[in-house]
Amino acid sequence: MTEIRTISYREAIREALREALLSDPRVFLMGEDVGRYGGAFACSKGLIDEFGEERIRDTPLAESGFTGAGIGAALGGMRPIVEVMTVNFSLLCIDQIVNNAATLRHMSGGQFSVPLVIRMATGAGHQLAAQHSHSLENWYAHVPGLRVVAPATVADARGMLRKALDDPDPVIMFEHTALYNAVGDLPTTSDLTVDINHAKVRRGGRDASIITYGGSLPKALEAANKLSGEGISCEVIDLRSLRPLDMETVLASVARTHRAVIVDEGWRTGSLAAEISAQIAERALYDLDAPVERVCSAEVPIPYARHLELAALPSVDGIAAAVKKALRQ
Amino acid sequence: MKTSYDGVDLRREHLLELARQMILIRCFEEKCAELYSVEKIRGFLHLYIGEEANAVGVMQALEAEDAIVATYREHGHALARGLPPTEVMAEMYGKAAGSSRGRGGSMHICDAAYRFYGGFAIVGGGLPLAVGLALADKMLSRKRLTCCFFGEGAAAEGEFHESLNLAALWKLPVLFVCENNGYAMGTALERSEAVTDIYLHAESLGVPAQTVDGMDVLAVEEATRLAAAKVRAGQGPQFLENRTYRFRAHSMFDAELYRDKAEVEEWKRRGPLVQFKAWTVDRGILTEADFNSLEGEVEHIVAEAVRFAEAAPLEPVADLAKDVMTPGASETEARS
Amino acid sequence: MTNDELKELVRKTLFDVAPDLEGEEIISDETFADQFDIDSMDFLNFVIGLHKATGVEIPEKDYAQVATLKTCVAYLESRMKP
Amino acid sequence: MSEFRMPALGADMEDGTLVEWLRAPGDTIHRGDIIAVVETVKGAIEIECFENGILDKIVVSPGATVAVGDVLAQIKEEGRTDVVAPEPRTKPISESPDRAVSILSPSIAAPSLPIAAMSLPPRRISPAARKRAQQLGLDIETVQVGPGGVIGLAEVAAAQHLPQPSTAETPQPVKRGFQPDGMRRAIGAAMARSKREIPHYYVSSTLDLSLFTAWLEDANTKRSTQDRLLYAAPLIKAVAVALRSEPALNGVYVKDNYQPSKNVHVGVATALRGGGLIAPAIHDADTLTPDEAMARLRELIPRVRAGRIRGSEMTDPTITLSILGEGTADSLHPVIYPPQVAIIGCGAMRERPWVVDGAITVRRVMTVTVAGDHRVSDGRSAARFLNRLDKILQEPQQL
Repeated sequence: MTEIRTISYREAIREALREALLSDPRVFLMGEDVGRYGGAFACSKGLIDEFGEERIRDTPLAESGFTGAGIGAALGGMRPIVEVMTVNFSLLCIDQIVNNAATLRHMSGGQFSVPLVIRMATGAGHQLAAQHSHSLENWYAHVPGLRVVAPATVADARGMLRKALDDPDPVIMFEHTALYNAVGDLPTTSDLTVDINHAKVRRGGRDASIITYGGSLPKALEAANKLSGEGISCEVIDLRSLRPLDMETVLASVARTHRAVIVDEGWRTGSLAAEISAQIAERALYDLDAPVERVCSAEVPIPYARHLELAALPSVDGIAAAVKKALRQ
Repeated sequence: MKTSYDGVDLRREHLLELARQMILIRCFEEKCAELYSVEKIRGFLHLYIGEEANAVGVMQALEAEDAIVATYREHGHALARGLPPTEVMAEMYGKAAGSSRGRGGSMHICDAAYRFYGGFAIVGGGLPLAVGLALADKMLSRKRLTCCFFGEGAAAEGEFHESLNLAALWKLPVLFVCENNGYAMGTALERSEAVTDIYLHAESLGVPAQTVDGMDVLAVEEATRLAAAKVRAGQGPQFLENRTYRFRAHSMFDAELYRDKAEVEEWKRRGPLVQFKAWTVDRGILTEADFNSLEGEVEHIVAEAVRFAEAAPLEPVADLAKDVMTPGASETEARS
Repeated sequence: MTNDELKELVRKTLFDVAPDLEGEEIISDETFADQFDIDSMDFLNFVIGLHKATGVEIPEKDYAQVATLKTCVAYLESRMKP
Repeated sequence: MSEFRMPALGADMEDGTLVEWLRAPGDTIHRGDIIAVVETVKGAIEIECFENGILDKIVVSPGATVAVGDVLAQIKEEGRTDVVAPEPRTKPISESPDRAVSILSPSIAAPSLPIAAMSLPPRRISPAARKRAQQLGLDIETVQVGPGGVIGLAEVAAAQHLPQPSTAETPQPVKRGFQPDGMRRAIGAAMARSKREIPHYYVSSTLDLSLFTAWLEDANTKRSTQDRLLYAAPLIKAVAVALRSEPALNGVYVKDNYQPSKNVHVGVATALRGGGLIAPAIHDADTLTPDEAMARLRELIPRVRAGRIRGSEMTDPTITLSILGEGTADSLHPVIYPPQVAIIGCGAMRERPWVVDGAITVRRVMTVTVAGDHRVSDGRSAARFLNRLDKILQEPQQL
């Protein structure tokens, strides 16, 4: 019986970074305040003392500059981990990510490879107001040439980085800020690597499939628990990979429950939920007993005031209501 | 042009090679203009005619192992670096035998064998990449540099400042070559930059910089050898502002309303080939006959390149999604 | 609470449990089960309703004493605090 | 020969007035030539021709107003003799998408619908329900509309017990919401078919529930009124646990072969007010605690009475339990709900004389009857089940 230890999501990220740095000299971490400051979310605290300034590189506030440099270094044979502090600031380097990282392999006819990992914090919920509360995973999950993953559990936070670094193509890893303090169990076995290609059924169920990812997973599970008390049994699917989407797992679940509720903190229009809903309609229409429900953020710049922010974001009650709507109750 | 150029081989054989490369670029670009008018080449086409001295001069100072990052006006750089004219032309035709397998076109010529990372069509987009390539070389202690070409228009982009600062801050082996041809598409330099001396921008960001006569291939080679030596010696990045001029429009869709004909003619009189021919023939190193035979030889090369491009097959549509991701990297991608 | 108010309260509590009986006349000395289609779940909910409304705890052994309108009102009256 | 027609120049353009011909019959014309001017609500617009040929006959003269798509003139192909029959030309559809809209707009192209159908609101049938009905060989048109005016899996499942109503029956107007009479008729028909097709056998036992009722009374005294247990709750659990080791009674009979079920979903027969019985499932009843079973009942019964049943609740039961309840009758010989293969009937709890250690005493007892499908099981498996149920009910605190 392997022993279990309990650590935080943040700690799991730090362990994963440290393991990567120890195991491969080509790996280095670059980003604003990742060194002396220890990372805006304290995910790289202490790493600079162990690995030095060469491999834990604080950068100027130049997102396009250092992200482009990360891409160049990957082209040059390194395995960089670029930390863009939050997805909000990634709008300043989205040109480098889309026009260079995602495009070079195809546009060069397969001559160039960009084995780069970019980590970004994402999501709302801390009253940071509109400019610091975006959830734009779908912008990147839209782009061919990128892989996009969203670790929602401590095990995934600990285990995904290894596979992302091994991947010869650019991988963007989204860490929802609400998860950093979450605590979870990990086996004490040495190899904690997890795959980054497949969704996972976090909770089996019969009456409806709740499909979600990242920071929305805890809300989906809470809604499912609340509903089970009322005799409604929900299956909860954690996408884990946002590009490519593991639609096999989603469609198999919808085929069983005949009802789909997608929870996505992005804005409804053009959201990842919209893409999944379209694919369900295209590939599982005849399994549907009710229209696909989507629980997304209200289409407003996320407000500062707490009660407004809560009203804008997907909620446990909102998810439960959507399930009941799908059940025509 | 100057009377002497230290560090530059002024013997016949080397000067013949410089002439040959410049004539090849000139002839290749003029053929492209013709092919564009009969819709053989489509999309955007930005010609290098008038600026040949820069690519040819700089490439002389680079090693096979050095990396090159350029812009959408990169045909001359590709040819001067040694990419086969047949493949460059095939790329203009969008053929699978092209340098980028027909996927990049005129603005995205690239070839890994020559570490020619290619054309970048986003103004300033290549600069951070060049910094990254140099960062990798420094971290892996490899003795080589990255040469980054861009126009003066890029100086207005944030990425210009971010990249030069990073290169200087981390003392990275980057050679920045700014081909200042006076116009960012339709905007003259004095209408877009408060400080029109681009080399001063570089100095303010901590990158040693100087201007070079971009119409004089020998001056370009001389300045590049000096700068490259400093970079290889680990003194960090260097910056060359090559002052030059493009004789043709920004691209094929441009009515050139922003400059008058007289100015163009005036620069043509001081064109790179005109000056180089006069300088070499006056000193009796090369002869009129040399230039004529070179032109004949180049005509044949360009004609062959066109035949190759015409005959080359297109990439099958079935391969459309090939190389979006690395094959086998993710089963889901393969399955869905 | 007067006798009439209590009678009305019992009627309302019964109709809460079985909304489709709304408006039916209740014969005061016949058991609810006999007059209407009330099963054990309905009766339990009826007892819970009365407890909530009056605070009177009705143990299972007293169910028989609250099975008709008349006896139910009497039972509640005797146990409600003034 | 081809026709030059009045083009539609705007999504909302119905017709146009020909103002002037710019070319005369006999003129040769080329693709892109301007050959006429038309007055529209938006003003005079020059009309381009998309054909090469010779302008033959002018059909519409200046001043005439004609509808979009009408022929204005004939164009002869250069050098082609008339003998070639003009191929049927569809209306010239200009590139603008809004033009396509006006062609399809109901005012012009609406096919005539039978008046009767026009009055009925469209029947909203979920794709899954349509597919399930097809699989079951059910005519979806006969399925009753569920709550919210939608026919879903639940409605198909409910109809699954129906014999197909003969076409002679006049199609009743579709009523919104839950129709108890429709449900009653449906269940009556299903029971008749079940009785005909399934060879029922019956085995009963009278069980001493004194320990069980004592335990329940004690348990209820410890609970507040809201949390009080009805005896049905622990009884459902006991029946489910007893069924675990009796696969021949717990499963479904589909297309002539029996599939035992590894879980025990107990359909609880619930009386609908005003008559009719429906038995939606309590899933995995054997895994529930008495309190959980009670919570399921408390949630299920009012919802079922309001007609809000879920598809899985109708399709999933692997056995049905029918409890007569207080002051009713001693025993019950129920009819099996297809596709199940057994049903348990419980009579009312009674006080009866009972022999214990050779002496007569009074015990609270209940007669439990198993109705089984002889194609799948026989009296011995029913008897085994009843004995196991008896043993479980003698140790109620284990539930």
